[in-house]
Amino acid sequence: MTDKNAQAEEFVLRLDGISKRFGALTANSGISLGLRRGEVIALLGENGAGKTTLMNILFGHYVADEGTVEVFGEPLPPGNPRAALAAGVGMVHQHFTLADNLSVIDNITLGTESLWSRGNGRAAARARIKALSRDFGLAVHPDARVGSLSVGERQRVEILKALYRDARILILDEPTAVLTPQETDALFDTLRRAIAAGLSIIFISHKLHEVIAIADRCIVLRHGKVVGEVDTHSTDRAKLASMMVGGEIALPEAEARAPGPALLRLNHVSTRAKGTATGLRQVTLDLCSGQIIGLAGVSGNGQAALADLVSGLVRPDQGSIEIGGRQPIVWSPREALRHRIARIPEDRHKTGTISDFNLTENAVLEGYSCPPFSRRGWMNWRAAESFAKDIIAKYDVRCQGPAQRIRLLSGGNMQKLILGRVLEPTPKIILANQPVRGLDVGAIAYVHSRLIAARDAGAAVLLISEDLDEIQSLSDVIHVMSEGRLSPGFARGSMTAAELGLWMAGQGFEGGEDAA
Amino acid sequence: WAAEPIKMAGIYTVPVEQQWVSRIHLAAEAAKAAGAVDYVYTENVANTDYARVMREYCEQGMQLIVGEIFGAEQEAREVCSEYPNVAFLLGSSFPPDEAANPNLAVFDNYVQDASYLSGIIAGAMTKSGNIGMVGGFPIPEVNRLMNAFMAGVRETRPDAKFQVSFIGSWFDPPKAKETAFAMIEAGVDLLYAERFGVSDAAKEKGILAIGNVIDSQADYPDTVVASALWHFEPTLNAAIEAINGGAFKAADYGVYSFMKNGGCSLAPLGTFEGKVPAEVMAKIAEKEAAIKDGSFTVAIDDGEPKSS
Amino acid sequence: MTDLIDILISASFWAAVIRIASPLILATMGELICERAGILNLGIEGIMVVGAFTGWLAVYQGMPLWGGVAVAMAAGMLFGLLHATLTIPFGLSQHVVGLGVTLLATSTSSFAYRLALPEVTSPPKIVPFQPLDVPVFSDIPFLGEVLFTQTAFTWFAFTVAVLVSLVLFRTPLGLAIRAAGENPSAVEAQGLSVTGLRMGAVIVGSGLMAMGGAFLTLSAFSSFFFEMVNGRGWICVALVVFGAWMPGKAALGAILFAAFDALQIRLQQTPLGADLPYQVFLMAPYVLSILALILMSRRAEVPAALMTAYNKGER
Amino acid sequence: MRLEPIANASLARRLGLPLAALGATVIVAGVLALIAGANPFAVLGQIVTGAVGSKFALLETLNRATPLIFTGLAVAVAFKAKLWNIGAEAQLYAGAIIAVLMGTGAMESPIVLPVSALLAMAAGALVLLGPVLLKTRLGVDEVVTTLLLNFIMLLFVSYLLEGPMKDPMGMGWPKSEPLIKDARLPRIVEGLRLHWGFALALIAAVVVYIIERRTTFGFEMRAVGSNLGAARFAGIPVNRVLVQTALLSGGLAALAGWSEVAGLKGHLSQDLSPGFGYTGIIVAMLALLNPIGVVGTAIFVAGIFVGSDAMSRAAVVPTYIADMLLASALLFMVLALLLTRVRVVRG
Ligand SMILES: Nc1ncnc2c1ncn2[C@@H]1O[C@H](COP(=O)(O)OP(=O)(O)OP(=O)(O)O)[C@@H](O)[C@H]1O
Ligand SMILES: Nc1ncnc2c1ncn2[C@@H]1O[C@H](COP(=O)(O)OP(=O)(O)OP(=O)(O)O)[C@@H](O)[C@H]1O
Ligand SMILES: [Mg+2]
Ligand SMILES: [Mg+2]
Repeated sequence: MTDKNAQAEEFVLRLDGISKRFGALTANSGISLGLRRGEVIALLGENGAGKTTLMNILFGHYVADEGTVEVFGEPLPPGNPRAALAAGVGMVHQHFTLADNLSVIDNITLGTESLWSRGNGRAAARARIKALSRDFGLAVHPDARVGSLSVGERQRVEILKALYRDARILILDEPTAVLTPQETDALFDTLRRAIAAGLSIIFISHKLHEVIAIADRCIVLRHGKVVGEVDTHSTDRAKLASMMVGGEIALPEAEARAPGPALLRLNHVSTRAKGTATGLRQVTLDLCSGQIIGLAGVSGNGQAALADLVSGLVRPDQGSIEIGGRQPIVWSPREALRHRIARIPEDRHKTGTISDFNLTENAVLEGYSCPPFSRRGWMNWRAAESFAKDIIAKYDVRCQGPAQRIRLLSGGNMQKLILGRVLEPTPKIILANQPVRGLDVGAIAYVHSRLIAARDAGAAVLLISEDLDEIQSLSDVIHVMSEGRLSPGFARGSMTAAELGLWMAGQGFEGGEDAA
Repeated sequence: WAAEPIKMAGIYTVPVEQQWVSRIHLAAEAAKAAGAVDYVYTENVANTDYARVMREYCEQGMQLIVGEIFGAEQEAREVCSEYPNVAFLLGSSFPPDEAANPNLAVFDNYVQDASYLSGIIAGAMTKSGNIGMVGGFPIPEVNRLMNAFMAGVRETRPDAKFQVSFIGSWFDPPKAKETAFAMIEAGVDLLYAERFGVSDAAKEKGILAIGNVIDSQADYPDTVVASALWHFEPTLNAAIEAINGGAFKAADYGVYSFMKNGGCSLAPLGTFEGKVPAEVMAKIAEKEAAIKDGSFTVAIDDGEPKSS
Repeated sequence: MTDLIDILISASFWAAVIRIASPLILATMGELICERAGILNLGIEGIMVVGAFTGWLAVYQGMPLWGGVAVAMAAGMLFGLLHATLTIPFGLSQHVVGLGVTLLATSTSSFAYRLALPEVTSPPKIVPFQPLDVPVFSDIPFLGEVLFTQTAFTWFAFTVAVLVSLVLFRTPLGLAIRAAGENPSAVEAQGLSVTGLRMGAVIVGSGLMAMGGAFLTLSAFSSFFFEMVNGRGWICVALVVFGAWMPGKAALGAILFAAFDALQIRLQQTPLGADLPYQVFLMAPYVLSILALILMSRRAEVPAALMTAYNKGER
Repeated sequence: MRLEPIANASLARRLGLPLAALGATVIVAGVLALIAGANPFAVLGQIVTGAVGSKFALLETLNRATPLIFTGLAVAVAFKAKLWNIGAEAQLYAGAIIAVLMGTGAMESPIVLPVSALLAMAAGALVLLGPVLLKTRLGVDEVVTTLLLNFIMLLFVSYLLEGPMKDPMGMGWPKSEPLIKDARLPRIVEGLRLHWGFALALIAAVVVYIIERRTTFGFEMRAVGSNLGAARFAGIPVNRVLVQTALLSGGLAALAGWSEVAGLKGHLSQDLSPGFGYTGIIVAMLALLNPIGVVGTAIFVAGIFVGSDAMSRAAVVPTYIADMLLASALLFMVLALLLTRVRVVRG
């Protein structure tokens, strides 16, 4: 850490010897760091390294067991978000803190006026928000209902919340975990403007290229301790990665293979738009054995609809699904499972797992109704538990054991359990929807290698992701989705990211240039 | 009176404000004041708990238990037979049973006589001949009085029309009041006040009301013409004497509510003295005499009265 | 049929509707505030009883009528505080605490009443709010009778409804309360205290419920009876849902329910009343409420965090 | 302040706090007794004697617990699946009606008991089925529909008892004919009111426990309750599960009414249940929805009530003290139980 007395004055924020324990576990121990004016610091670390906890302490959600926080030289009273806000600290939480049923403007102005005042009108607020959106490139409609916004737009609202309160220090906890490349670029553009406007930023991400792109300094946490600090200009992804996990990681490489027969076929399928989510428009697609099909696209262009369709949540309105050459009569999640379709859902917290169930129960969530887990309506918990134990061992899920409630696992470990759950029954078809969102590099490499292994074993894989790198490094064939339409398939390496970007923007589709 | 006051307990399924129970309670308080009994009570007892409460009092060494077992006949009678040395004086729809429960005497509010007389006044006082009656539930204790009242009305107003409503609750005066209002709108000019709240409506709209079981004229001087009162004292005193005389046995004490035994009466006209036509009062006096000497008996009809 | 028409066009009918609706509106607004902040308050039935009792007792002891209303409100807020403390900082089950508070409030009222008036006669009366007839307006043919035969308390009830909707939807405070019921962590992240907001809402809401109860003893009637609230509180819980958590709609719901009630009372007088059992009429308001609920059941916006306790620093 | 889960609470904490809750209740009782002019130091003894002091008292407590176990189970099952069944009261009466229909001469043989029990469950299930279908098909909030159905059912019963089901020998009082001997649940101890309905309740609790823990249906039920979205995604037939849950819940509540009629009263009257349906919610939540726990909490609730009610007579104070103490005990106890699991920390 740099010598304090010397540069004290140029620090806008200083954390000094922060420690935080949750029962037995030490989430932060003796963390000290300083943030200079106009600087961007990246916080790196594996899932559960303690990043979010540290930021929650800084913002006053948690009270540190030891250590102090100083903002602009003034010590912050602990456990008081109001004081943090007043001192000019704005935080964009990892899990958004927005009220879906309220409008954008309501979410932003919430708590900014004295509760006992009449409130000085929405007109003023609306104008102010419009101005901020313009200056920082955060396009969002002030009167839209937050529940109807895309993830990217919600993120903008979160940032607007901070800017609206003239935050001088901006904390972003995994802001890009849920963003498309385009949205990420837009975000970075915003951040650069913010820096220009004199803000300082702490930025948390698992995506190392982003970190390198935006940050001046990287501070790496492991098991709640600072294990290293580097100047971004003098490092690279590999170095950072090994610093985080404390060892080398082999990133999996998938080389092309000849595809087998089509296992699942979509014939001119269209589905109704659900609320704000676009439906499918005349989608025709073959999922072939031994092939990974990557689906790129800006979020909200029908990927969700396609995922829901394949996982059995929605039926085609027009067109048909064919599995093994036959059309299923009914189409439901259970039916999809019966046809050995493995489904890795987009949101592991909401749809992938049941937070209050233990690992065993979550492990058999899909298979519970058939042997060996149950016979004639009676559960066989012994079988279920040994299954869970297998997964925990085989997929190295870090946990206290099969009886632990899954909410206590980090995202990475949750994801591993889900992976085990769906891959163990050796599926024919795999739907992987944002399989590595929010995971650290180690976990990512692991998930990818599993998908490749499954493919090599003859499964047909449909990989949906907003991360072009991921798509390009894994897919044998890449399709792009825009406004519910599916592009032709592009063979591995036949397209550059830029070219795909154009398709993602809606160009090249028959029916002209009606861009997204 | 015997030296030692009798240990007496009352068990009521409703709060003691409820008119029917209030008459028993007041009689007991009077006896207590007179030193005849040593009186405690429990109110608002669910019928589910009734047998248990009886037992608890018996175990406490009560000598006389007064109450109402309409909703718990069977269980209550079992308890009676388990405590043969305790005297039970209970409101019941069923006749006493010398064989099974020699220590259980029954009673009920047989105040049809007074209700009948109050009806005669009502018939005379109504102009439209359109009379409203608001009741809680159509149980015998209520129907009996309503029917006698209607019979009385027809004496002086054969063409009288009646509107009957039940509000499905003993304690919802606001609802009773609203119901009464509705009747008044529908042309009623005299109300039979079985529930609290009815007289209030009559008072507000300036029409007349006939009280029932209790005398509420004090609260509504210009509204309540007359009331058919129930006096529980004769019933209770009979029981007390029997016990003191060691002669308490299964019997129907219902008769002690009859007018000839002073179990019921027509409340004094009070504020309406002189406002009721003399010939009507004469008719009442004559009927009352007839009832008392037994030459005339008011029919007991427990069927649910209907609007006409 | 003609009877029905006659009833529906009679001014006295609508006057009755307003009368019957008033206590429901007050209590419904109270429940609505609680639920908007995320707390289901099943204490309502008991809190109404407390309001009915304390309000009446205060006036019986010589306080002015509005003094009685204030006392009722205070008593209600006291039980509101109890409910709030247990369900908000401690996050206990809102079902148990609610029913517990109802039981406690009801029995406490009865107990206190019995101690306060040991020797039993028919319950003592007070002089309740009188219909205030405004000289000129009262003589307007139809409206005159409907509106200006009402007591000041009724006018108060309707004013409260308007105020509640203004505060909830036009002020920063209202926004904060609604947010607390939608997503507490959003409120926390904006530097507001979820606990403070929710407790405030429950306490004030309970005050309104108690005033609804007081209406029964100070305006609708003039003395206190143990069971006189008679399920009205539960109706209000239903009305909040019926009104899709919107003050305006909920008030309309209350009026609708009151109309059903006033109607069944009057239909009992018609020839119909002679042949149909009276229970059918008493049932009508409940049955019709359910039907109405079904008809307007395009999933209302339930406050997202309703019935979920918030414990800061928990994942 | 905020609450922090305690990993493994000490035995002292887990026993001490509930005892403290009872202690607090006793103190409240003393204060109230004092206010009412009775001897505050006698109340504890009087409550205990009244609740468990004699064979009679103990059996009375269990007797009052019986319907609470059934309604408690009914609520526990429904709430497990986040099905807010506030209508146990109505379902209870449905069961009671069947007990009378079947028990007053429809069948003249011992098998009438099991038959009417099953029909009663069916009836209760039917009563809850409506609201649940409205919920699953049209998204109508079940809290309201089940709540309102309670009022409707009570009026319906009142109609039956004053109309078709009225006992012709009943001297006009609105109650049903008495049940025939075969249709009555025998008593466990002759002369005392406790009947085999209590045993049935215990069995029901065990059965429900087994269903929840050991069957696929139980698993589905808990999954649907904990996270609807995830359950649907995992291929669990959500609506079917909700309906099945409703049938079980309604059936259990119906047994409460059935056993009260067949075991205790021997006939149906309008005031069969002093709010057993609502108290069932308290019982269930106090037991944290655990079926076995329900037995305990039901007996606890019944004991406090019976005990304090008896105390009110022994000490000659207004009987309403019983409900006050029940409510206090309840609130103290939920708080105590919470504090056995979490500790209060600042920040
Ligand atoms: N509310 C909490 N209660 C108990 N323990 C907690 C809590 N929050 C975090 N922890 C513990 O602190 C550790 C650090 O959690 P934290 O959320 O800071 O990790 P992280 O670095 O943000 O992980 P990720 O990269 O996945 O966001 C976790 O491993 C967890 O065990
Ligand atoms: N209630 C809790 N008690 C103990 N630890 C917790 C609790 N909630 C979360 N944690 C810990 O917090 C850490 C981070 O939690 P979090 O949900 O942020 O995981 P994550 O990796 O960030 O998942 P995601 O990135 O997908 O949100 C996890 O390691 C988990 O062990
Ligand atoms: Mg984190
Ligand atoms: Mg994360």
